[in-house]
Amino acid sequence: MAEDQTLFTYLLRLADDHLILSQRLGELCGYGPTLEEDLALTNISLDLMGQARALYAYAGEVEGKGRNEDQLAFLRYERDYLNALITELPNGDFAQTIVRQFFVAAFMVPFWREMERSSDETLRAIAAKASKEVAYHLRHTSEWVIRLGDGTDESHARMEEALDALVMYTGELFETDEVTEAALRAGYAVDPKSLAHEWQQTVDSVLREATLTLPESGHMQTGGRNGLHTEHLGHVLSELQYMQRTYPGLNW
Amino acid sequence: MAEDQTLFTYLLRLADDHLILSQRLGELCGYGPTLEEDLALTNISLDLMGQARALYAYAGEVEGKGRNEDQLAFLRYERDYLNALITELPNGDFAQTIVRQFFVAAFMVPFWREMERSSDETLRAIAAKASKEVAYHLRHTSEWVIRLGDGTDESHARMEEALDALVMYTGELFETDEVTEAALRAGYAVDPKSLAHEWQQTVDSVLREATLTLPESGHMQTGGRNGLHTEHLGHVLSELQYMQRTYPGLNW
Amino acid sequence: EAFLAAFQERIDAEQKIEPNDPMPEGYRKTLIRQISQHAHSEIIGMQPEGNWITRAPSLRRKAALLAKIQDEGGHGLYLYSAAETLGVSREEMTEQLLSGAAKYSSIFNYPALTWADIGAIGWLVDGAAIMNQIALCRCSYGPYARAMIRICKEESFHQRQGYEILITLCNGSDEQKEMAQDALNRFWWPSLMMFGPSEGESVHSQQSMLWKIKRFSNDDLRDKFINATVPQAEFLGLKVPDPELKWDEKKQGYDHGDIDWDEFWRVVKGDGPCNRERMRTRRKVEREGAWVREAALAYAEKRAAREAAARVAAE
Amino acid sequence: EAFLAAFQERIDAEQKIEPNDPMPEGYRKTLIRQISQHAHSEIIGMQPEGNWITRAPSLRRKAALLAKIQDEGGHGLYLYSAAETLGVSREEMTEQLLSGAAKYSSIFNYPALTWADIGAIGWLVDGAAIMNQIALCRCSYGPYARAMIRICKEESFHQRQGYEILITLCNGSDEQKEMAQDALNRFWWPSLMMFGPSEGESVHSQQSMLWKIKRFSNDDLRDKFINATVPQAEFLGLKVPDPELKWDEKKQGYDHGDIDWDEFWRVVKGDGPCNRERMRTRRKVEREGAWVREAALAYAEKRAAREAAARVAAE
Repeated sequence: MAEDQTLFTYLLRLADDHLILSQRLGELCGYGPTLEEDLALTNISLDLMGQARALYAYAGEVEGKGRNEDQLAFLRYERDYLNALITELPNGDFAQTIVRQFFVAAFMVPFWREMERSSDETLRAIAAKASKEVAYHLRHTSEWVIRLGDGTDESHARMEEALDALVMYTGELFETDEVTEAALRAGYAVDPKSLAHEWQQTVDSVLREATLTLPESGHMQTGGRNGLHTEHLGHVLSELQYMQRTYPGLNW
Repeated sequence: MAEDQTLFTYLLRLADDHLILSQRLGELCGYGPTLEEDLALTNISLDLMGQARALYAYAGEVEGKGRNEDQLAFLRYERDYLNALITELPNGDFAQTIVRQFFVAAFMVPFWREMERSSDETLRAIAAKASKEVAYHLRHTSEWVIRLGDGTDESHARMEEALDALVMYTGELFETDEVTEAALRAGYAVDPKSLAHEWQQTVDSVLREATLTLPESGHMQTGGRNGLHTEHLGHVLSELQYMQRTYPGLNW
Repeated sequence: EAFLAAFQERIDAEQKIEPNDPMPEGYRKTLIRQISQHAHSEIIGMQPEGNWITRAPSLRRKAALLAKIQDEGGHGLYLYSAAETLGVSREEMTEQLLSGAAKYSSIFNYPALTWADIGAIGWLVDGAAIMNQIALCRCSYGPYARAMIRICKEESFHQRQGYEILITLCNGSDEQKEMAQDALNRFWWPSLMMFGPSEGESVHSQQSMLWKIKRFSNDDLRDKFINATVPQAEFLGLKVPDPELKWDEKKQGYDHGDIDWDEFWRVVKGDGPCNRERMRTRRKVEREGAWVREAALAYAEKRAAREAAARVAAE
Repeated sequence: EAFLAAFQERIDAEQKIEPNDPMPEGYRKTLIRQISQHAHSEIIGMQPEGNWITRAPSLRRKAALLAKIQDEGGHGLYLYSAAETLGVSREEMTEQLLSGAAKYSSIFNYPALTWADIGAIGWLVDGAAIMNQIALCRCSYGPYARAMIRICKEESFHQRQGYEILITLCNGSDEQKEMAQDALNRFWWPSLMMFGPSEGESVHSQQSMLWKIKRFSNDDLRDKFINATVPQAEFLGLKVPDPELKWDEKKQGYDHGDIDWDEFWRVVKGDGPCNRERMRTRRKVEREGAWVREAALAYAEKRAAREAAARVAAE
């Protein structure tokens, strides 16, 4: 794989993670369990969207074929989206929404912190902004994990169910393959495996305070990085792409 | 409006009714409350799809621009779909699915029967087939209306809620406008107003047996015949059109 | 009576009334009704626009729409807080909304059917709201007036954004122009209705004027809106769907056709295209969020108890 | 012992065993397990294909897909009925499915990601199923054998339909061909796994053979499937994703590469891509349908009571 192609794929994976998770949170806008939380989730959705846009814009530049953020975000086939599976899972109940976001934020905090030392200037700049944002995402979702875990019997049970349903999608975040490895050799990437320990510590300590425990993970699901998704993604895309597909080539 | 254009619009409205309602029922395939009912609803969905296809094919012929059933069914904009609003409403719980289908079938039974006397041969042929099918739809849904209305307290309450939510979408079925009137003058159409009495009798007698009553209807919602829909239709279309929009101009 | 006269004197002197000031019960009630209705409108108003978040046609527009809806939620929050200063709780207000006892702006009972509607809602609906709100920035009740100042700033931003969506459409393809015209056709009259019917000699309205809760009549505000908006429509190259609309040189303003007040009252009374849907959605959200709110409360109580116990142990 | 010998004699004479015939407990249990597992597979198998109903790319394909899934539900019904003749109720079988005690074919734990997957499921999954089912048409248990005859007919129709979807794609655009190849890549190995691992000297399997519940070994059926399918792939111009696949002139059949039985066991044990999703969906359907089933039961009871009362009154 040529170096540019590696960087392009690396950026696209990261951009897709942010876009798809932002889209999922966007579905909830107006439907939060409290007005305050509605605003908070929308805030996170907006942060993720901002990160996605910066990453797509840069990916388009690297690719050098003149594709802009919208062409990259909206005009690919389902099998060409490279997001981690956890980002495309349905919102479920509020416990699932929170656990999904908590798992991702606990990964993104060290990820963006390490990315601030990337050899790539643009990635460093994106990381500097994202680091601050994602620190808030982690804080906010941790508080909810604790509240719900140590709240009522019902909220505790729902959190257990959410952890149980989602833990098998966390392994993928730490995977490497030839793209990541080439990116690491080039010096601009973060080694996800090196973040596993911190992720585990973050998760364990928050769950402990929440009187919850992380279920045995067993086999981890994977595939997103190669475009092998769950059956959910296609439905997400049918809405996401609706306007761009229906009215090709227009400005909005 | 030229005569052909009137017939085209008349057919399109009818075809869209059938397509959209079939699509809604299709969402339930595999998710029925019992296996037998799953098959029955899929059956109805299939009947409606068959009717839609015959109507689109004929509409394409009448239009004379070479559009086939798929181009008519998949490749129009949201504001160009002409189905009655009741056909696009979400499935809701099983009570709502049944009431929606019951209301429509109670209309379609006399509609197709009268259409068997249309001056238009193709419409007569479509009507002959549809009449038999829709008689089953009405019988089947009537039985459920009775069972659920006269079942448990919960099912009775759910039926009341469904009737209350849906009755305001029934008036549209009986509306006429310049298209219907021109079609009536041309001799191939059925006057929906002339079916209102029979519809009311059918509904009243089934509801009576179900220990239910039709709520006061008050203001009736309208708009579908002119492409003014509920917010639901756009989401239905984003799935319906997904493949045709994503891969334009291919055979499948 | 002396109290009422003194109160009126303060109002006439353009002094702001603050939460702890004495105030007539009617003044308090009028404000609670108006502010909570305004807050509810912000909350219900999130639904038609929310309908387009997942389908927004570009990332930039999607982000702007998310931010806009978030602002509306924020406005709801300020306004609920402003109402709370008058001695009503958010729970009570929510209960009134869900039971149908409290109203919200009828415009949100119209559906957002196409992307152009998102433009039209920003341009016309927020535009009409601003006309009302600018006047309210000088409302006699301090917390409301201050909330309005902040809200107005954001609303004008939204209005410009909505107008900009339509500019883009009107500079676009034929389908896009048609989509824009269609949105204007559907939202024009309901936007005019947002100002409410002519008040005539309504006692209610006169009292509001006297108390400086309201500073302009519905008709005056509507005329101001029309005068500001028609040239914007012309700039877009769109046709306002009112054949009787024409410029009156003498009054330096537009005359307009009759508004269908039957439609207005029908929608107010619950028979608009989306009234039931909006309330059903809101009730569903409340119902599904109940366990979360209970859990948060239970946790807060546990925590407070633990802290109290820790304090006792430390003593 | 005499009974067992007599039973075996009947089997060996190719007589069909019918519901009221005496049969060994092991025979009954094996059949119940196998038939109910088969029925569950039909029911769970509706899910991956159901995922494409709303998005099928043409009306003709949408109708065919609806009809196909409906057939699968119908097969589920016959099979549950066949199992019921052995003295197990549908409720018990459903309970076993939902609790995870009963299995279903692991192939349905793979997702249907593209439209080509609908073709591949018809061609490969139904194709593999038919290999098994044709053999079962001669199963010693009458009701099962007869259900299989009917099912086989419909399944071959489905298989041809699936293949025809792929013919269309392979005659289509580059994207369509790629989509077809991708589907074959993903469904090839899981389809081979559908026949189960080599039985070796499995006692269980030998007993089934002896009882003529099973008539061919897993490996034999798999080889038959491969021999039938590889030329079809070649006709489509698709490449079977097995670099070790080659024609063996001597045995007049294909040799194939090693099957990843670790993956097979992992998916059987619950860690496939969709196991949890499938069960969650099924449980949700059961839960949400509960009130309907209760109402139907309550109504049937009321009606029976009324009729009984009417009879009494008439006497």
